[in-house]
Amino acid sequence: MPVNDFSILVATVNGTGSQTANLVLLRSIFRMGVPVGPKNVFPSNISGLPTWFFIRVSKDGYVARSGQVDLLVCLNPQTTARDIAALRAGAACFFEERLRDEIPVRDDVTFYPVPFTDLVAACCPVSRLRKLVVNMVYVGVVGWHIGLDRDLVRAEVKKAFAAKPQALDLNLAAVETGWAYAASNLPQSPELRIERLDATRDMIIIDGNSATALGCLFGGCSVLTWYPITPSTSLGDAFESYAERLRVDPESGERTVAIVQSEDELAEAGMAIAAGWAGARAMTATSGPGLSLMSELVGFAYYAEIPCVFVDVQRLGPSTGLPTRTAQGDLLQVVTLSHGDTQHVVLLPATMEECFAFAIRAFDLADRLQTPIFLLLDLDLGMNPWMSAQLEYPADPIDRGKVLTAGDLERLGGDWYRYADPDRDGIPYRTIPGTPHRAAAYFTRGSGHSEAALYTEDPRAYQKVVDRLTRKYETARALLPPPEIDRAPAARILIVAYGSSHPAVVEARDRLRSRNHLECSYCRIRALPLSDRLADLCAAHDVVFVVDQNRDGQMAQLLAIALAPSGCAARLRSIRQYDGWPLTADFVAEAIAGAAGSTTGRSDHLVARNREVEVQA
Amino acid sequence: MPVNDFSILVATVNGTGSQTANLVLLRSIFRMGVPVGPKNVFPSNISGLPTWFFIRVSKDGYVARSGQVDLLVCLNPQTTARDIAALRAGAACFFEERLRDEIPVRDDVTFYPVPFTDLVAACCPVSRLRKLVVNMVYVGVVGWHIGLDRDLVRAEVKKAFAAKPQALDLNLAAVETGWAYAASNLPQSPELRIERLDATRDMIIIDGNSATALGCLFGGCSVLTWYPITPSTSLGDAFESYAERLRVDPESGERTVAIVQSEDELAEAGMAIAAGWAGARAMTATSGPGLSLMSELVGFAYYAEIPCVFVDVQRLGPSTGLPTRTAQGDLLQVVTLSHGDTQHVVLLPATMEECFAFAIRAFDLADRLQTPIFLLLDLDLGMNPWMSAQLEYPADPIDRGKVLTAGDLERLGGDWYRYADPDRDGIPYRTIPGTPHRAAAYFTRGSGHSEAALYTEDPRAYQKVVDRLTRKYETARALLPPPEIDRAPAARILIVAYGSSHPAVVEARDRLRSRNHLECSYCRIRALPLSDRLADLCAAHDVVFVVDQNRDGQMAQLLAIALAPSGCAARLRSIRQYDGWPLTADFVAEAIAGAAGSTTGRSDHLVARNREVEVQA
Amino acid sequence: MSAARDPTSPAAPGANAAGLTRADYRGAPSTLCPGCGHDSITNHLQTALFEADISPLRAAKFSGIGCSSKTTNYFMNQSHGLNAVHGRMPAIATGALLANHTLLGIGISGDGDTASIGLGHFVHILRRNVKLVYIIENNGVYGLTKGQFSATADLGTLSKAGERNELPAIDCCAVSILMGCGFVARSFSGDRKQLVPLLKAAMQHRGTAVIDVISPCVTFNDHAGSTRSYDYVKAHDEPLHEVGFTPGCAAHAVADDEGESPTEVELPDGSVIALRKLEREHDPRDREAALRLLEQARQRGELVTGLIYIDPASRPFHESLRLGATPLAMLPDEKLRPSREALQAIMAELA
Amino acid sequence: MSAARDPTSPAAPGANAAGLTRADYRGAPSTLCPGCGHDSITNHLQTALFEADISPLRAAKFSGIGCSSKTTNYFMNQSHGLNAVHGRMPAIATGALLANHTLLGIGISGDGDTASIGLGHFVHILRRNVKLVYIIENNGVYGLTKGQFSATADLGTLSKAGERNELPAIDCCAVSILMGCGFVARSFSGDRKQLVPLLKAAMQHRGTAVIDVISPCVTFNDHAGSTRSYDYVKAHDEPLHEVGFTPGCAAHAVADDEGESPTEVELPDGSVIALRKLEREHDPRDREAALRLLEQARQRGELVTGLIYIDPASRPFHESLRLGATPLAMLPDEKLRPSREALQAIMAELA
Ligand SMILES: Cc1ncc(C[n+]2csc(CCOP(=O)(O)OP(=O)(O)O)c2C)c(N)n1
Ligand SMILES: Cc1ncc(C[n+]2csc(CCOP(=O)(O)OP(=O)(O)O)c2C)c(N)n1
Ligand code: SF4
Ligand code: SF4
Ligand SMILES: [Mg+2]
Ligand SMILES: [Mg+2]
Repeated sequence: MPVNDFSILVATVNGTGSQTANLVLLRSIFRMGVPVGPKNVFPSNISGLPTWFFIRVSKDGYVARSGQVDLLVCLNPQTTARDIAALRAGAACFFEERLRDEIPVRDDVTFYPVPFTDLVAACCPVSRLRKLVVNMVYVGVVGWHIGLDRDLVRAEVKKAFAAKPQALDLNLAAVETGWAYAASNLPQSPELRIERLDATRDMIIIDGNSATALGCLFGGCSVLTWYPITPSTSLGDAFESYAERLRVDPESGERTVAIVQSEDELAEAGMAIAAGWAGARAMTATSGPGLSLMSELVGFAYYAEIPCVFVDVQRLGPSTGLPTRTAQGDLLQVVTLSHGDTQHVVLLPATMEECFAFAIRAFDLADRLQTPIFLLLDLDLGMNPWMSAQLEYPADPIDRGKVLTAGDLERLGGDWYRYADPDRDGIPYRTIPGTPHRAAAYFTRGSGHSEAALYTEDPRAYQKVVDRLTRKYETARALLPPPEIDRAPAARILIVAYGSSHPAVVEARDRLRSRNHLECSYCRIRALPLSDRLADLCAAHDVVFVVDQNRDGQMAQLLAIALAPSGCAARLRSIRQYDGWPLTADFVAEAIAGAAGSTTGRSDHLVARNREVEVQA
Repeated sequence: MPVNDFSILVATVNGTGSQTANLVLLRSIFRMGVPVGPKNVFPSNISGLPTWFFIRVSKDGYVARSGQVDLLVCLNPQTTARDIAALRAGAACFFEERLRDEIPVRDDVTFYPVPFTDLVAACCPVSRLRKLVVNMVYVGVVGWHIGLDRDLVRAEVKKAFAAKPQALDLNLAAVETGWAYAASNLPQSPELRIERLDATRDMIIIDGNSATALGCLFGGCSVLTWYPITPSTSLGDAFESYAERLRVDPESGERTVAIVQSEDELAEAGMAIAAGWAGARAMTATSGPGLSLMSELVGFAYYAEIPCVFVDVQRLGPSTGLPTRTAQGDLLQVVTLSHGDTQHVVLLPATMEECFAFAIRAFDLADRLQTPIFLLLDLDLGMNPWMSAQLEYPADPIDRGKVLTAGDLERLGGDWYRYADPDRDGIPYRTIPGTPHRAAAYFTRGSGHSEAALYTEDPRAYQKVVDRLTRKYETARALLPPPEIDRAPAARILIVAYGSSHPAVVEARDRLRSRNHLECSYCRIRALPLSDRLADLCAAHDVVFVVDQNRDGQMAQLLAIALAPSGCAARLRSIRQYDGWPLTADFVAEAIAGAAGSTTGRSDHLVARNREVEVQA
Repeated sequence: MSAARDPTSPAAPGANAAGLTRADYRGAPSTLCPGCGHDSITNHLQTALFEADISPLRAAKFSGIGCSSKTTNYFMNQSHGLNAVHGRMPAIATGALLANHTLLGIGISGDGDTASIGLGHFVHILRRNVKLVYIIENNGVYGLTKGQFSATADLGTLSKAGERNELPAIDCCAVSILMGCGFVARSFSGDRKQLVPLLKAAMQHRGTAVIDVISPCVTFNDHAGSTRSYDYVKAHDEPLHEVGFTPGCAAHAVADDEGESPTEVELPDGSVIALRKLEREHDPRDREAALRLLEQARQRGELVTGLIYIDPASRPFHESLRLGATPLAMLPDEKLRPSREALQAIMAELA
Repeated sequence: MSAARDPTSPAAPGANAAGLTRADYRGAPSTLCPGCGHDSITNHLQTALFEADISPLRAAKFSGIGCSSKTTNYFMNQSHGLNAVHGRMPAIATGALLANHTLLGIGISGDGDTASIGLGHFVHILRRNVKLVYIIENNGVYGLTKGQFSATADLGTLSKAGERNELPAIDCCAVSILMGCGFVARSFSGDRKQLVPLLKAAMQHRGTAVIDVISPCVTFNDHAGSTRSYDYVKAHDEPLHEVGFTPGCAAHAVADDEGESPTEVELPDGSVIALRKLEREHDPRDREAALRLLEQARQRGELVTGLIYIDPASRPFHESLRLGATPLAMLPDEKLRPSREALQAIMAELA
């Protein structure tokens, strides 16, 4: 019974403003108390290429991409054939009546021709605007068809156009026109129906870039440097607009945050790092290509021990790749970013709440550990809207870490070493430039330095500092969000995943349990360096499936390193999806069921299927 | 009996021109048929800081740094105390007579005061030059003391000043002055003596940067782009001066090679890659910081499949670190350099012959595999002089790989796809710009592309290309220099090492055999991706010691990944030296003897000692 | 790979001296926004290439990342194209043209690509004087990332959302002159009459030829308050002269019956650029005057277009490097690998 | 960390208004070559800082990599110093001064650091007009990597090994003016009389103040045939004027009894730069004239030194960003974290 359990796809051309309409549709369903899992798949140009908006409706709260389409709004002639071919048998398809001849025949699909062009002409006198307004027509058509509450839809249109009141009436009229047309000419769906539930109470809809930007602002970020790059640009945009609201003195107009669009990513990283050095809570946001450009400076910040937060919203592919598709391909790069021996702390949020909370935590960790902290999102997490519990105000106060004030220095009689380890936790003390004490200053350099922050080429003095950095990395391990572990009783299989793979894994576990009678434990990694608890956990299972959204099984490789001493690295199996589309539960469940099905009981006989292969260098 | 078996240290201040004198001393011993292992340890400024030149004399041909000094030429007041303290009991020390009061007393060292200042004043009338010329005085003194052949020394001075005849007489006179003074005032050494051997016949002395530069030129390199950076600068210098000789038409003055000092490493990489794209045999040389800056462009070359050779002469540390100290710290960085999924081919030469031969091979591999090839040297290999067999002229002709000419295209009827895999080896065909055929052109991009080299956002078309890249990497594995494996009969221990660690491991194995009665097999890795043979080899031993000149055991980490499926990753033990000084056999032998001594027979009880610890992420 | 017409087959009607028709200079269909200035430039470039009888097989196209940089895919698809990463076009072009200096290099970049992330490479290609037609498609914004100000946006110009640009603009023409560039022009995507001859002249220049083409972004920078909108540019465009270009030495491009005779600049290959003065006196051979012209235009808020500076004698990079006539990429193996004897001689010295 | 004298203790003999002696402005001992021009600059800088009564605790030093960049360690060791990576000094300084715009920022870079790898950042800090004294220690070579030509090496100058530089020089002063910099000077490491007042004036400037100091490299670029040798620079130095600097509004620095009265430029804080003309007429407030001056000097092979261009009214970056009086680095937690209510309001909107 697909009531409250189906998927809608709106297929359009980008640059036609369909996003607002899709969000109205999405939020209307959500406001009816029914869980939604939207995915926006869009092209890398400004207008004229195919774009797809999926809305998964799931009474059970599954929000991963479903891979199945039950209701298609077919408005892109370029992809019509493909879009229709991919429909589930029994699906419904709405299309522009005039293009009837171009619609491929499928007996198992119900086709609903709609005279979109005529309808929009009727309600929108300005022809230039019709391209935009037509989208609200399909909102009305679909809304009626699936049984949305008309008032809720109206309210969402009003909300969407709150800032553009001149456009409101036009769009409201378009919804009404579609609704009226459908009501008189089309049936309501017998099965693709939304019925009120109470599964979204107190929830919000937000995208990961906005949640992260909010986290940064509530984390006390005072300097953001950035350079535009998809998919991190919207993080900068969200930061900027929230900052305008949260960080401007309404009287003086003075800002408590500096936002700088830099000339490139090298400057971006340099500025943020130096701002951290000078005592700001500083951050930058980028994607893969930018991260590569920052490598040298990140190594500097690591070695000079400067707090700074780096957000990487990952996109697909090496090089420019597919900037508007998702991936988890920067993991290996990030964890040892820069030449020489470097080890970085990485946070891996998987939900909107974690985007927000980990962003806050990133600033505290940066100050506490005096090192770059990487927050790894991906396009799926960052740019798609997600249903979420409300973001919670941080319980702990801001932690500025080990900073010596003038008073502290006075008490110490000026006797301190910038790069020493008085607390035996690998973390040194620092001072902020401008501290009014004659002993406050030290000299920061990326070249060899001693504990006293003096230039050195002495092998022992050099090594003392880099060995302390190893110690600091151990301290970090304990400070980080631990893996979220859900052990299934008597399970022989462990699934390890992270980041945006989470919803697909949650659903796949349920599916494996119900359909394949396979119980799987689940370990969601939330930070690097990896927790000490992983070795025991893996040892307690026969097979460990590691889910990666990259070609090379990057997390599986990191696990292979971490598990080497334990002797259970051979239990690792890598499951990888890397075509740029958000992960589906099908993919995960089939890979595991396939591999587990072929097992004879001995874990080393598990053979990788499909896109999963053995772990290798 | 230390005849032909001891170590000399010349301790001076840099910027005083002692390098020429040291080379004369070195080459004179070498010309007497006695093996030498020189190490130059110098500071990161232009003048005024301590510099040490070690000459290990070893009748057995051990050329690793010995860590022990038997004869000290003590000319640097800044380090006198330390240098003398570090002498072996029974050592000899030559020092400036005037500084007698500053020499610390040691009863077990024979001190020879020498009036260097007076001697040089006597033979060098121009006082400005004395700082330089005094070095030749100690050559004379030491030469006499250890029993060098005076004519050989004279000949080496002549050779050193062949290009500066005006300076020759002065320097010859200085040697004679030192020699004469020593002959009349000092004893010849009773034991630190050079006696003629026949162990260096047909050998040469060269540094790795020069050997590599020669390899590049004989490998057919036609474009070198570079940006100065220690320790790769001298590679560019050597290339330039050999090119001046080998690649200029004597009549027209026309060059068959372009050498460009770029504005930075980004341009350096961009130019070299594009030159490779356009059909040149192109390369660039840099060190860690430059490599970091090249990350983005390297990913482009990987994904767009452009041949190009990258030489990385590694130096110590993250960030600027210690630019004049050695390390193997860029390994992890290089193998997946750039964001997204990338996998690179890396060559790891360990000898001068390999520097030369691998450089040649790098160009063939780049063209054959159409991908960046990394040649990893380090400062020890690159900048120190090494004794070597003569470099051999390449046996195979140049391989330009899969290039379609206009004739080929005609035959194919213009029907080809740039990124397809007709030969099923993962390697596509390419054409060179300017090929006179209407079907030659294709469009190269770092964004998503199909086999036909067309822009694509299609998940399958995208994935087809990146999956082929994985296949290509497998092909590469088979084309690369295999590991050099020396299995000791019945050995339970395997040592794995690479690059400049080689001589120390060779010596350590002999020492372990003779002193500790420990037989060790040895596997020297010469390329990445790792050979398939490693799993079996490791499985055939109880413990695998991996020697890394970096803090994080980077090769051990790569082995942990490669061995994961085999289940023997737990046998890995990491031995790491990372203070910037060339590796000694002592360090390796002690680490292994210590760990092996504490073993109870079960490999997992081997406890890491000293600077070696368990492999971890 | 492409199934395009064989240029060696008998000339089609309307063919040029290379035996090609205008259609042979086309590329893939554009994916830019309808009305984008960049598409007009592509169009004029096709015209110029056709009229200049360029053989696509002897040309190569270079670009960075941006809407502008995409356009190398939209013309002359019988030429190799190298669409690299953001900001590195000058380095990429330099490298490829080192390997083969006989190719006609056409580089296309955006104002973000050239004046922000790529500024260092832009300046250094000018110093080197690599023979390349360097077209900046200048819209004052980052089009592809949705309209942020670029470094060539004028001080005080307004974004679509109404924000004011607080930073001064980089004038790529002034920078070019300062860096020793020997061919510096500014034009407007909408001015076919001016741009086509400038492009043809640039192809004949022996070093780097910079053409900074103002090219409105209809989606993000074509509103009131922007100094890069079509309306604003049309209102403030001050053409210096009518430009004519005659390849070889045949005839004058600007008809003679228009009175005052034009300034003529002869290029080393005998081509002639004829400049018929419009409003003001400007001798493009005078570097000091060219800098002054730009400085005064800046002060007045004018957009002078035309050939701003030319030094026909400038020496291209491949000559500074003393490369021979055969491109490095085409050298036979025996020129690439020195002899066995040469190696032996070196070994003897090192023994 | 340092055991230096407490500046808050009673003033020592010879102390300045900050209660410090000249010795309090020292740093670690230099490791540069004896005679290096950079050491002279360090020395003059110490003098200027001392004479200007700068409090080291309220200053910060920035540099890249190179012999020149090392020198931030050789003065004022009671100030924090940030010696970053090659070429990124402008970005680093910008970031630190974003965090705390009340610090006196002193940036030191080499000609390689600034005009090669760092050119993009150099240009963009000028556009932003970050309040920073930006000193280029210009020796025409890469000293620390042993003497390769830098991008400011003159066309035709010879290396120590006798090779000719084939590329034109970048004139950092001309670039600065073009990019809207409001304080552009050139000087010579050997000219204490000129450099010290220029440095003091630069410290009072409200935006980026560029001083391009010709600073011979005795080890690699002090030979005949080099245009950066001490001899050459002394022979070709054409000082524009005698420079005097008076902080606040007290008295005139250039004595009045020398005849013709000097050009005076008043800074917003009331300080006065007095310029007594030497050979030629030059008004440093005229941007067009300043560019012309440099272009003419280039043509004549002269090295004009002095204050080339000044715009005292220029607006610093932190004002463009509308930062308040309290540096961002010093904001209390309650200013950094918005309230619980603010978050609730946002949540309500997203519900
Ligand atoms: C290293 C890197 N940083 C950022 C980006 C994102 N990006 C793509 S295009 C572009 C700006 C393009 O602006 P411009 O060069 O002016 O071209 P236009 O689109 O305006 O024609 C940016 C920042 C990228 N692709 N690579
Ligand atoms: C990324 C990077 N590339 C190259 C180097 C090597 N390097 C050190 S200093 C220097 C040039 C310094 O020249 P300049 O800035 O003129 O300073 P000078 O030594 O002449 O004062 C170079 C290229 C480096 N440290 N980092
Ligand atoms: S966004 Fe602007 S620059 Fe890009 S294609 Fe559209 S109009 Fe052109
Ligand atoms: S090498 Fe040149 S720049 Fe460097 S310290 Fe020596 S003289 Fe100065
Ligand atoms: Mg643009
Ligand atoms: Mg310099």
